[in-house]
Amino acid sequence: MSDIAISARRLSPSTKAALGIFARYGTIIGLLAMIVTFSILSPGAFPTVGNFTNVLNQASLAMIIAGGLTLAVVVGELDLSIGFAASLHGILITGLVVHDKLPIPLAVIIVIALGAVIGLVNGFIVTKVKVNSVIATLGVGTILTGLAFAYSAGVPIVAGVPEAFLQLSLGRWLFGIPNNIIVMIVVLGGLWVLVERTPLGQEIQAVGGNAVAARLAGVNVDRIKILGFVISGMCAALTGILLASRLGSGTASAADSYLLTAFAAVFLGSATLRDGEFHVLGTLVGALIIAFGFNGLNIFGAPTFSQYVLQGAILIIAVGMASLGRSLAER
Amino acid sequence: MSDIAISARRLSPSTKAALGIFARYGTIIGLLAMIVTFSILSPGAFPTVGNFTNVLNQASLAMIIAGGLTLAVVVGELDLSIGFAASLHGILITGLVVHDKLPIPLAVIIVIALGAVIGLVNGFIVTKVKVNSVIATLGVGTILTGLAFAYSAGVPIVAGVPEAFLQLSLGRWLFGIPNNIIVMIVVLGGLWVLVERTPLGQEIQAVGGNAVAARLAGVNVDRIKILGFVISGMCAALTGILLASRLGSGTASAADSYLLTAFAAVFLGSATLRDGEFHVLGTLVGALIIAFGFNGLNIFGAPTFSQYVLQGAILIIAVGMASLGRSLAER
Amino acid sequence: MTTPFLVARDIAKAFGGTQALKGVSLDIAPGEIHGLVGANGAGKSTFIRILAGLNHPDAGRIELDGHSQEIGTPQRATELGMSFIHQELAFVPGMNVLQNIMLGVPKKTRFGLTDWRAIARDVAPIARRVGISAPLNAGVKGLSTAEIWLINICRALVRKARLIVMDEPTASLAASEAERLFAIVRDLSASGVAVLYISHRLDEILSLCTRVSVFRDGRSVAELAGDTLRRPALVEAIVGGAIRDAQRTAPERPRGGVVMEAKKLTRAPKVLGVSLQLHAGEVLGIGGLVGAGRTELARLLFGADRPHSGEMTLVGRPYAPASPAAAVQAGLGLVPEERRAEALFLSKSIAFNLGIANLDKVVIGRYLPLMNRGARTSMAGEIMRSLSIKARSASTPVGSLSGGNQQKVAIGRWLQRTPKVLILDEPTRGVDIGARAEIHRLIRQQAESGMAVLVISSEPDELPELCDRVLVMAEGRIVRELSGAGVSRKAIVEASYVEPEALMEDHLA
Amino acid sequence: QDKPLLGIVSISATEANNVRYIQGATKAADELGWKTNVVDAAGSADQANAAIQNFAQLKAHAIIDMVFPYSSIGAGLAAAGDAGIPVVTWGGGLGSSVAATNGSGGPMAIPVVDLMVKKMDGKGSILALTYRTGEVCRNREVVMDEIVAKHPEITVTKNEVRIPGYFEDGAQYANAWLASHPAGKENLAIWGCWDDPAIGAIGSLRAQGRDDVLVYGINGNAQALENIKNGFMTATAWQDSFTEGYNMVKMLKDIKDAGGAWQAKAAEVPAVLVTKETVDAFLKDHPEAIK
Ligand SMILES: Nc1ncnc2c1ncn2[C@@H]1O[C@H](COP(=O)(O)OP(=O)(O)OP(=O)(O)O)[C@@H](O)[C@H]1O
Ligand SMILES: Nc1ncnc2c1ncn2[C@@H]1O[C@H](COP(=O)(O)OP(=O)(O)OP(=O)(O)O)[C@@H](O)[C@H]1O
Ligand SMILES: [Mg+2]
Ligand SMILES: [Mg+2]
Repeated sequence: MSDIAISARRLSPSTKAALGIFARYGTIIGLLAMIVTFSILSPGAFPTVGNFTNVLNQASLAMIIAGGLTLAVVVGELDLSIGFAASLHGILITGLVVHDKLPIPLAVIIVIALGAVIGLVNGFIVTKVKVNSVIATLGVGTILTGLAFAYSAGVPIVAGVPEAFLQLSLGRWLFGIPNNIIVMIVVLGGLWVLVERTPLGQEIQAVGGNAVAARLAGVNVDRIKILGFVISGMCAALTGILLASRLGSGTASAADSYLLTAFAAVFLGSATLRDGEFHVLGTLVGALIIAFGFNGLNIFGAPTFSQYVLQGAILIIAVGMASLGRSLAER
Repeated sequence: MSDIAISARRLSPSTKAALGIFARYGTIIGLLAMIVTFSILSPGAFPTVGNFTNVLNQASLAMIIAGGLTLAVVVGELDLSIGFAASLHGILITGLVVHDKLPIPLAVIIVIALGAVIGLVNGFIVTKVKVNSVIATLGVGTILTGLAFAYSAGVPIVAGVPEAFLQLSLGRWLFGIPNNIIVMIVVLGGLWVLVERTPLGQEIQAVGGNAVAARLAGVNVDRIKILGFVISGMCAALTGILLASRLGSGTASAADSYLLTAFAAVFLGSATLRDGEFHVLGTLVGALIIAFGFNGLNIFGAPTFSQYVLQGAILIIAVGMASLGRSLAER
Repeated sequence: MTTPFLVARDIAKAFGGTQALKGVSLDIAPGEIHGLVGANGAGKSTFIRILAGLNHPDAGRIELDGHSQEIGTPQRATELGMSFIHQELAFVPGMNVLQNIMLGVPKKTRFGLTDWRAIARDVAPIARRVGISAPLNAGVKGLSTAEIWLINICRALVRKARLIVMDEPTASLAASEAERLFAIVRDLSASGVAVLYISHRLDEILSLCTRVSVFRDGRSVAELAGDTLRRPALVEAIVGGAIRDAQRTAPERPRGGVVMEAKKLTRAPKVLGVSLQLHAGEVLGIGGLVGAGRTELARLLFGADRPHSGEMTLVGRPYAPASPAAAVQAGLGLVPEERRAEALFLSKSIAFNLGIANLDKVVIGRYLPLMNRGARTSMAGEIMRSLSIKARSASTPVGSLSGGNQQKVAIGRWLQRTPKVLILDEPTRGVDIGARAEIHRLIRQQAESGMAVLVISSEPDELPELCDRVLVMAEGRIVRELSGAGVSRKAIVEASYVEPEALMEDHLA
Repeated sequence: QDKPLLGIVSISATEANNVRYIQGATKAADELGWKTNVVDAAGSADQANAAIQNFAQLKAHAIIDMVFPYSSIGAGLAAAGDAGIPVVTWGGGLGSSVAATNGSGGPMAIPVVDLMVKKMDGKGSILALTYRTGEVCRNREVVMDEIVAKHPEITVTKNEVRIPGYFEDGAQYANAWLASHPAGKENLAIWGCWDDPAIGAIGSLRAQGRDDVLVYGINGNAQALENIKNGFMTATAWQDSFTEGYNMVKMLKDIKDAGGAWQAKAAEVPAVLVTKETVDAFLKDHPEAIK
């Protein structure tokens, strides 16, 4: 019996190589398999340029906020304030544009600066007051919800939103590509270059990989962590702005649900290419899986309950393939 | 100038000892300070036996689910499925009692067993398929939401809920103490004994402390992790049952919001007594801070928006006191 | 004498109730190789951490180039021209060799992007000189502890510091790697760089250093140089009295029956067809170079990894542990090589760490699965006494112990269990001479009472001192067996370098 | 692909009223030979926009937006408009390119609030559980404010509940409010801008054994009706969301037929006030209300 057990453990090199590919590209293969499946199920509606553009457009906001969150988790912290922050930013930008009649570019800059400040506050509480990041950012998020209420009395700001503001998100200023997609590509591309290709990015990765080692090696760990929060905060602000523009209104708690989506994308992504590490490219893949999953199930017209079941299954299977491949290959 | 800097860093031993007390008891001191403050602000309404009983009664459900979550985080994993699971359990128990006319004790046992099974599934996906627990439990939670839909077709189960079922949560079967409180004390007490006073609990703590070392010390790490998820799942089931009894109905997504509350309690608690470690007593303190904070602010009559702001501040301050004390004492 | 680069005066530091440093002083001149020795817990690492800006002194003064300095942060320490190789290894598992070498070091850029090519060009010669054999773009995940040490050393060199502090750099290095390091240290010294060198290996200290400071219980108790710098004086200063140097005491004893046997155990590429027999009452050593596959072999025996082929027996019965838990159940114990990562629960108490492998002993009753905390505390107390673990009480977190005392906790865990087979992977790494003798005595004592002990060590002197029989491994194979009078440092070192293929044929012939 | 597709985007496909509306809409769609597809946006306006865009991609025949105010589905309306697909709302108001609406729900609050004020004799304290982010709830709050403003001896404490979390919030706010409003001092009432927060508050009242507080909800979901039967709730206004859904889909056919000539309009179905006295008769007329 034990002999069988042992022989079953021996995988041929070619099997191992195949499993290794799964380990690296499991989530990407999952994404492609899902796209193929939906294309077969709904050949007319799913695999069209229009629909893919539509999915990317929809997913752009979640991708931007998830890209920011990636920076926070890369430095080893969680940022639970992003959804609440984005909601506040959405109200604020609408208020600044509608009530205070600020020029849109100025309003955008103010709100993104506020996002940076919120990140700074998060980072300060985590690194200097040494509060666990879950509590710190949940606390800050709760405070931001209160501020959003205070600013708007809970009532959405709707009337008088100028068309130019709506065009931020609805417009297609370049080659007919929706603005959201362009902004997303610029932001995620920028983050990727920052993390993967600059000296600062090396410090960011080091802090996340092993904060103690980074500190011993002379990296200013606190500064890097604060930076992670600031970037996360700025991306949340950008998402809030684009969401307000897309919705045409500033509504308290409109963006709260991005929190869970962003987390799902980031953690899904961590199973891509590199085992268990967070990185920008992975987050992009994770967000795509979620977006195409939602869209494909919608278009196929699965009943509501099975949409949930399938969405959940997609998450687990996408990561499970990669993880199983890895652990079998390493036996 | 540098001399001043030096002297500012050097704290006398007695200051250090005082700070050490803050480090250990910071959150508890925070809880007491908060209770005293509210008692002064609302002397007639806040510090009464009736109100304290109500707060405890109300908080019991969150405490039970948070107690279960504590076990999952003690073994080093996150369980994001608990809120969704509790919603499903609430629908299911109502269905079993109302539609299938099962005796209540049997229905309770079935549902708690299902909770254990869900925990088993979570644990299996995390330890054997090696999917990150964030994704695994989010995926399972999403699937559970779908199942709740499928079972109830989204319609709350209301009609014909027997009074005996309502009495599970509303009754006061012992010395006039609300049942919820008694169940909560039994569950949290049991968990405390398990984790702190049994050999199994030592293994549980070991796995959370350093899984590699635990494995090499002869602990069956996977089994212990699965156990953590199972306990978390069972506590979620219990919460779902009590919530359905309290509401008198089974409603999809009724318990979803417990997820965030439970996390806040668990992470708040991790700053109590032991630095950054999760433990049952800490979770209890964390849940009390949240419950009394909410109640006190309300009784004092703070407007909704400032309630959020103050709630957020309470979270951060309670942990911040402990953490700052610790880091100053250790300089 | 030239003006000192570094002067430290009356540095004191307390952690909670532990007074780690009670006032130590030390100065180092440019180009000097300054030794720092002391028993486990004497405060050496704490002093280094203060110099590195990781801890802040409660009292005392630090001068660099004659200017009083407040170091404050690790960044400041670097700016001031100091570079550190700490006792705890600093590396990021997800990064490659080059990235790890450049951790925290300013990097060349092109258009704002890291210019890895240029960096690699600069680093490659230094890496070669240090003896890093892995390609610079290889991941560090599969590397041995020794190679990671070399990375840390390389980092210190790349920084071009004026003072390099090395906290037990040779603890994880094999003889040849250590020799290379000594050459580098001498080079550095010749080029005017000061080196502060901490070690428990007095031979190294004596051959390298021109001046040696001795710490004892948080005080500087002696500074030896020139004629006074002799081994007996050093030992006396360290322990505060004379100590009998551990010697080979193993008498030729009749050994018991075979407890454990492995036949053709293979897990490619690290372990290739290893067969061995382990007898009751013997201490069997496994020698060889770092990377020979000894740790992997231990992991196979202990069920931490599974063999691809081969068989094992334990007291005559087939033995194929599916997990370490099964191995422990079957009567094995393992003290792993990397104590912090693989053996210890740093945030937990000493009692917890000792109790975790002895849970059946600290339970109130068979049918009452509650812990007997009294029993646990007294058990912990007993082990702490017998290993002289230096700590305030059994409830002290292990993470706050000095390195050597942590190692004792990792060993102590198994002593109460009296396993049939105890495997120790580098048991005295980082342990002071006094404690080392104690650990050796304990190992012998356990063997005499019938336990079978397997000791892996890279320290050439340790196995002859300790073992009845030694197997030498090279490149995954056992290349020689030495026993009785044949066990010597020279024989082990020789065998380590033998071509394994050639030897295999020898064996068959 | 052959049958015309009716896309429904719900704010919460598990909320009782939403479910009844979907049932009504599905019935009408079946009769018309259309097929339906429901997407649960789980409270997220952004999801709702995405779902509407997806339906536009699918060239749906018509789209129903449930509860998300027209002001928060800008991108969805734009996409549907480009594809020439009519969008109607339930409780989302009439505006932008919305073709029709019902279930706007503000006026439904009038009979309930009138009854509440009457039973209080125009004096005492009210705990109002509000949800301003929702258009419907906000309208109801305005109605309540206007009526209560005429009675200066009534003090109102307002608390915002969250979605999800409304049961728990309702209970906790009730707890705190009850602590400072002991029994026997004055007339007390709890008012939910819809039933569920009020039901959360009832749990709290029962746990404390307080029967001096009258509880009012709106929507008349099954659980509220059950509570009225058992005497724990005083009154609710039953919104016939099934009929609303049914009528709306029938109207969608007209909208499609009229094409460009269609004039946007509201088509409300009147609500029914249900109290302890009327609940039995009401259930006889509408047995489906409690199914
Ligand atoms: N963070 C800490 N908290 C509490 N006590 C500490 C801490 N760090 C060190 N100590 C204590 O300070 C003393 C000195 O420890 P240190 O690590 O400096 O010794 P060492 O001389 O380097 O010993 P070794 O040779 O074993 O490495 C020890 O008693 C240790 O327990
Ligand atoms: N499964 C594993 N996972 C992680 N690290 C491992 C594993 N197996 C071995 N190692 C590490 O790889 C390194 C090389 O191990 P190997 O067995 O090849 O060398 P060795 O002969 O034990 O050398 P040493 O003298 O360092 O003990 C060791 O540092 C060991 O800790
Ligand atoms: Mg040391
Ligand atoms: Mg080894």
